[in-house]
Amino acid sequence: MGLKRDVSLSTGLRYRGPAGYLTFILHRIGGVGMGIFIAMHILASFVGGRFGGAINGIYENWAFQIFIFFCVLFHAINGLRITILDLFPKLLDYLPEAIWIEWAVFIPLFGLSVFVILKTALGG
Amino acid sequence: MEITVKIFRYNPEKDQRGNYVTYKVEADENDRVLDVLEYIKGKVDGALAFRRSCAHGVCGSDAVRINGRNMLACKTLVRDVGSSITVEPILGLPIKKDLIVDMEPFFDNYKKMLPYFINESPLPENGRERLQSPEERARFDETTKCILCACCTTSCPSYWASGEYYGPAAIVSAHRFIFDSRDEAADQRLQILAETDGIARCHTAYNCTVACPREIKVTKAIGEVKMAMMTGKLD
Amino acid sequence: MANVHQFDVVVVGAGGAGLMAGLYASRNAKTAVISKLYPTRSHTGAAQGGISAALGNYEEDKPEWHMYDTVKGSDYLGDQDAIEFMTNEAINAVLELEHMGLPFDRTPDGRISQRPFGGHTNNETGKPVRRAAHAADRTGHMILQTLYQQCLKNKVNFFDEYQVLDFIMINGKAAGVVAVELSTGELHTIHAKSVIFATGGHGRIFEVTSNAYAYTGDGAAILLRHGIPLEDMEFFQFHPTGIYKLGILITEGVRGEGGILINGKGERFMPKYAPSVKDLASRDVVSRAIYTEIKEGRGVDGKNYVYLDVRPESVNRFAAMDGRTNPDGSPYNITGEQVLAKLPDIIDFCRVYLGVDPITQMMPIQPTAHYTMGGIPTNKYGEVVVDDKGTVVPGLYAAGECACVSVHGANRLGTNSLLDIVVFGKYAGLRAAEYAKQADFEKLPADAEAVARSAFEALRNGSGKENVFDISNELKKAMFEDVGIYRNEKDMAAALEKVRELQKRFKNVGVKDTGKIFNTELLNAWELGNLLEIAEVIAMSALNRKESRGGHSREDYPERDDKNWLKHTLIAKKNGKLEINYKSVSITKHQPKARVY
Amino acid sequence: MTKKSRTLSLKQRGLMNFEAIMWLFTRLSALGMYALILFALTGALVMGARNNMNFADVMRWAFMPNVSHVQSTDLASTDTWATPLWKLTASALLLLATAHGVHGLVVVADDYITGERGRRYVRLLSILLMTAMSLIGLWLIWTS
Ligand SMILES: Cc1cc2nc3c(=O)[nH]c(=O)nc-3n(C[C@H](O)[C@H](O)[C@H](O)COP(=O)(O)OP(=O)(O)OC[C@H]3O[C@@H](n4cnc5c(N)ncnc54)[C@H](O)[C@@H]3O)c2cc1C
Ligand code: HEM
Ligand code: SF4
Ligand code: F3S
Ligand code: FES
Repeated sequence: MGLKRDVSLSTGLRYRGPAGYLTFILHRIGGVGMGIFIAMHILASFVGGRFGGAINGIYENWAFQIFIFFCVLFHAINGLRITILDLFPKLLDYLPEAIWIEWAVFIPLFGLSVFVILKTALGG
Repeated sequence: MEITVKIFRYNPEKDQRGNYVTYKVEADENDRVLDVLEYIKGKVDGALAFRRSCAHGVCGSDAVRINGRNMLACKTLVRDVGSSITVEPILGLPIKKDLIVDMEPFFDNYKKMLPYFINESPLPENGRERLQSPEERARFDETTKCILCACCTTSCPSYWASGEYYGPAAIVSAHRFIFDSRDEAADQRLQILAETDGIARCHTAYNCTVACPREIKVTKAIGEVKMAMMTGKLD
Repeated sequence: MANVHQFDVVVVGAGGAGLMAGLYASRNAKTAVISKLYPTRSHTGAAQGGISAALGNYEEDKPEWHMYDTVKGSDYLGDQDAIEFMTNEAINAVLELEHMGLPFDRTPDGRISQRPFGGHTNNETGKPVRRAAHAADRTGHMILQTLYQQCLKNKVNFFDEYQVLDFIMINGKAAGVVAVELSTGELHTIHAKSVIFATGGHGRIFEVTSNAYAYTGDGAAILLRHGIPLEDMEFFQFHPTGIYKLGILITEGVRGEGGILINGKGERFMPKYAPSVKDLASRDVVSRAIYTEIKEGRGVDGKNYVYLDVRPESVNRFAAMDGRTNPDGSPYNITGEQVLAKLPDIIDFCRVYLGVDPITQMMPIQPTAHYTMGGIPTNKYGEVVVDDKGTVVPGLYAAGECACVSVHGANRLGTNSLLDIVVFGKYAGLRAAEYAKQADFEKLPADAEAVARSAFEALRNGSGKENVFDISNELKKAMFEDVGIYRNEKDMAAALEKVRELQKRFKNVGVKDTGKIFNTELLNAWELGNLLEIAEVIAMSALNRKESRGGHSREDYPERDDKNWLKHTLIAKKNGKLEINYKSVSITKHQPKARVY
Repeated sequence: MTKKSRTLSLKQRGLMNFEAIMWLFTRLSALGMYALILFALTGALVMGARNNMNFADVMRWAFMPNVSHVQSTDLASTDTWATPLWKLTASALLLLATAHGVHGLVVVADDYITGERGRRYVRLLSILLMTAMSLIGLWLIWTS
């Protein structure tokens, strides 16, 4: 008897943590997203022809570009933060600050890129 | 002042699933949340079940989620959380009744760490204490404070994702022995932590450090164990 | 009876005493340790200051001095044979803990660090001596953790979150216990040859207390119901420095590190009451001093509290006035960081519960109900002794705060309790295993669980008008006010009356939760029953003792009376009525004399 | 009191376990990829990308310095972009990324597949996936 162990994504996201959970989830989405993208891309280029072209067509789409750029940029910036803190545990005391810095770097960069992508996509 | 307390209720003998019940009670801003729970249990609904013992944050019985964050009910004052309080069981362990969760999986993980002093070398000949300098002693002071309350482990997203992960509390216990200059089994503990459900599952989410009521720098302790694994240095 | 388990030795309680007993018993016999809390949550974990032993790591010290201090601290009521045994064992006990890995603080040359504590002195100079071995201000926590860890290492069998409800006694011998598994509500019979009680104290009888919710005197009450007497129950220690209103303990270690008590007028008052050791006098003396200050209108803002000051400026100023020095002879001087390093938990408590930072502000404190000197009478091997002749109950043992050896007599010295639990826990464990080796299992009666079951049924079926919470609050208030630090005939008689009235009302208590799984309401009600029973015992014993001694101070009999009262109280329940008897005090080396600090 | 230093050998410290090695590899490969990406980026700028390519093209090249990624740009000639140096850089990046990425997927899978056997299959599958992707990727790089 009793309720089984169960932590849904939404329950987890409701937890008031210091943003570590959010970065963990986004890092994961970014990593998996990139993995799938690269696999798709390699496969498409390998098969070539109409089928390959169709797949490559998906990521010419601006929405997909924004998504994949998000994956790449976030995963890269967050990954650098993780790597640095992991290799110098003393810095772990400043992890919340590191996450703030990370967002401060990420948001303008990503915003700018989205702007560029949209401008190109909308034919500007 | 009057405060509103929303509590997760679940009676295994009646309910299929839990629900939230809201109570309005009088409380002083210097009351502990535990005092509020005691009052509700005493005067409103005796069936309300939660664990507690020491009432001042040293036994680790009453880890609960208050307003969405793991805390000890006895170490949280009403003035710190405001007049509208939500109390829920900690996440990631099966719920037995109301705020009581099954602690067995948590203690099982703890026990995997060989959480006891191991030194098979002969004792000093004069029968006195093994010597240890104040600096060597200070090296692991932080992690000796752990009261096994589970606030950290049940706040860890990696533990939410997989209950197989040994969890921060277990690693904190391992840290306490790995860096004790008198202990001789650091290698065994590091081997265990190098397993699939071991230390690599920590993604430095930091929830554990924020949740720890003993203010142990849990993430840092885990980081130090990771570095010990990488470099072999135990000082 | 579905759930019957068989062990040679069963230990009830997993605090320091229970774990030590379990550890030693399990080396020679099949042993189980039962605890209503997870072992690491036992109240031993709350102990802060230290564990005493004449290690002499900083300065000269001897077990004989330790013995004399303890005898004097006990106001000559302690049994000197047992005290001598304990203080001689102390050094090895502490070293053994170190060998088990306990992380004591260290001296610069790597040995176990020690600090001064109330009542512990160099017998030649009369000055405080550093005798309390410590691990920051969480010595008890480290003892509890270390012992639990060693038990895990030695694969001791644990029954965690099982609450013992009854003791099984057959033909005058111990035969086991009955316990309820909290997570299922099932009753279990644990059939054993030896039973060791180590259930801790009963401070929850008082309103302001440093004790845990779990301190409800279960062990003592269960044995009382089986006709086993309780010893010296009138002696309850009030610790001088509890956090105002909450009762959370501020360790004596604060004064050991140089903290001083200040009254509402800003004066240091302890030199008036204990000219030689001042703030480090023994606990009963300091508690009474604070109480007197408050009564004479020198509390802070006319309220019932005073200040404890550990701000470095004050500490250094008063240390200079007292001529206090470091071990190397240089003047004593501390900084804010050192205070923080030595007393981190205390500082944390003050910040969390009071919003006060002890490094820059003074802490408001008041005496708090702290320690049970009395309890289940035992000899120095933990065997339960029922009369003055030394008759033991075969197979029954007790150790720790629930037992009365008696090494603490009328007043316990700080740090002697942690020593008590490791020394007597160990011997109780050894003896119990030894006894089990040569004894046979008694045959269990047909329904061993009957008493426990009917106690639960009675509570479940009570008429339901009375409320557990209210009765328990009324009890605590009455006991704290009328059987507290200062006592007199009239107040205590009123309290006894009140307790009996509450006992009657308790019969009609209502338990609404009818479930089995974690029915904490039912268990709390059962525990209240124990508290009520113990409260009556305390009030009766206290009314009966017409003198002042140690923790028992009567306004109507302010003097110690060695002629009539140098004896232990034994109080037992016969046919539902309490009966008082006496037991003589063992006096070997130190004849009673006036007790001045 | 003298302090004695304690150091554990490679085997003793658990570093020979798969998980520990991969933990370290994940960080080192992350740093490695950063270095290669920065190298490719500087290379592109040196080779005059500022005038002839837009932001997206530069990014594409930086993350995978393969000549096929710049063929659709306004570059006059792609000869300097197709030297063995870039092919080697691209190959290194590809190998690091697939190893890093596939192991990342294993880490994610381990959260949900906790049985002994299930985990063995995941690892087997991941090795196959990794080799296949690496081989195809290499083939693409060296034939374009
Ligand atoms: C705040 C504080 C500070 C202190 N500081 C010091 C100090 O500095 N130095 C010193 O020497 N002493 C100190 N003491 C006193 C000392 O800590 C205690 O007296 C001692 O730890 C008691 O140990 P114990 O093993 O007898 O009981 P506990 O550790 O309390 O253990 C009792 C055990 O019994 C179990 N139990 C109880 N009832 C039942 C039941 N019905 N069924 C099953 N199990 C049951 C509980 O679960 C628990 O495991 C302090 C006490 C307090 C409260
Ligand atoms: C600059 C490039 C990159 C950096 C700095 C980087 C960094 C990291 C780091 C540090 C981790 C470990 C995270 C942790 O254990 O907490 C990680 C995990 C991961 N990476 Fe990368 N990475 C990069 C590129 C890639 C690429 C190209 C892919 C895909 C092919 C990828 C896929 C993954 C995946 C799937 C994970 C596992 C995520 C998880 O455990 O939740 N990464 N990365
Ligand atoms: S590390 Fe902190 S949060 Fe975790 S169990 Fe120990 S005391 Fe609790
Ligand atoms: S929250 Fe979890 S992921 Fe690591 S830093 Fe703490 S253990
Ligand atoms: S009741 Fe002990 S930690 Fe809260």
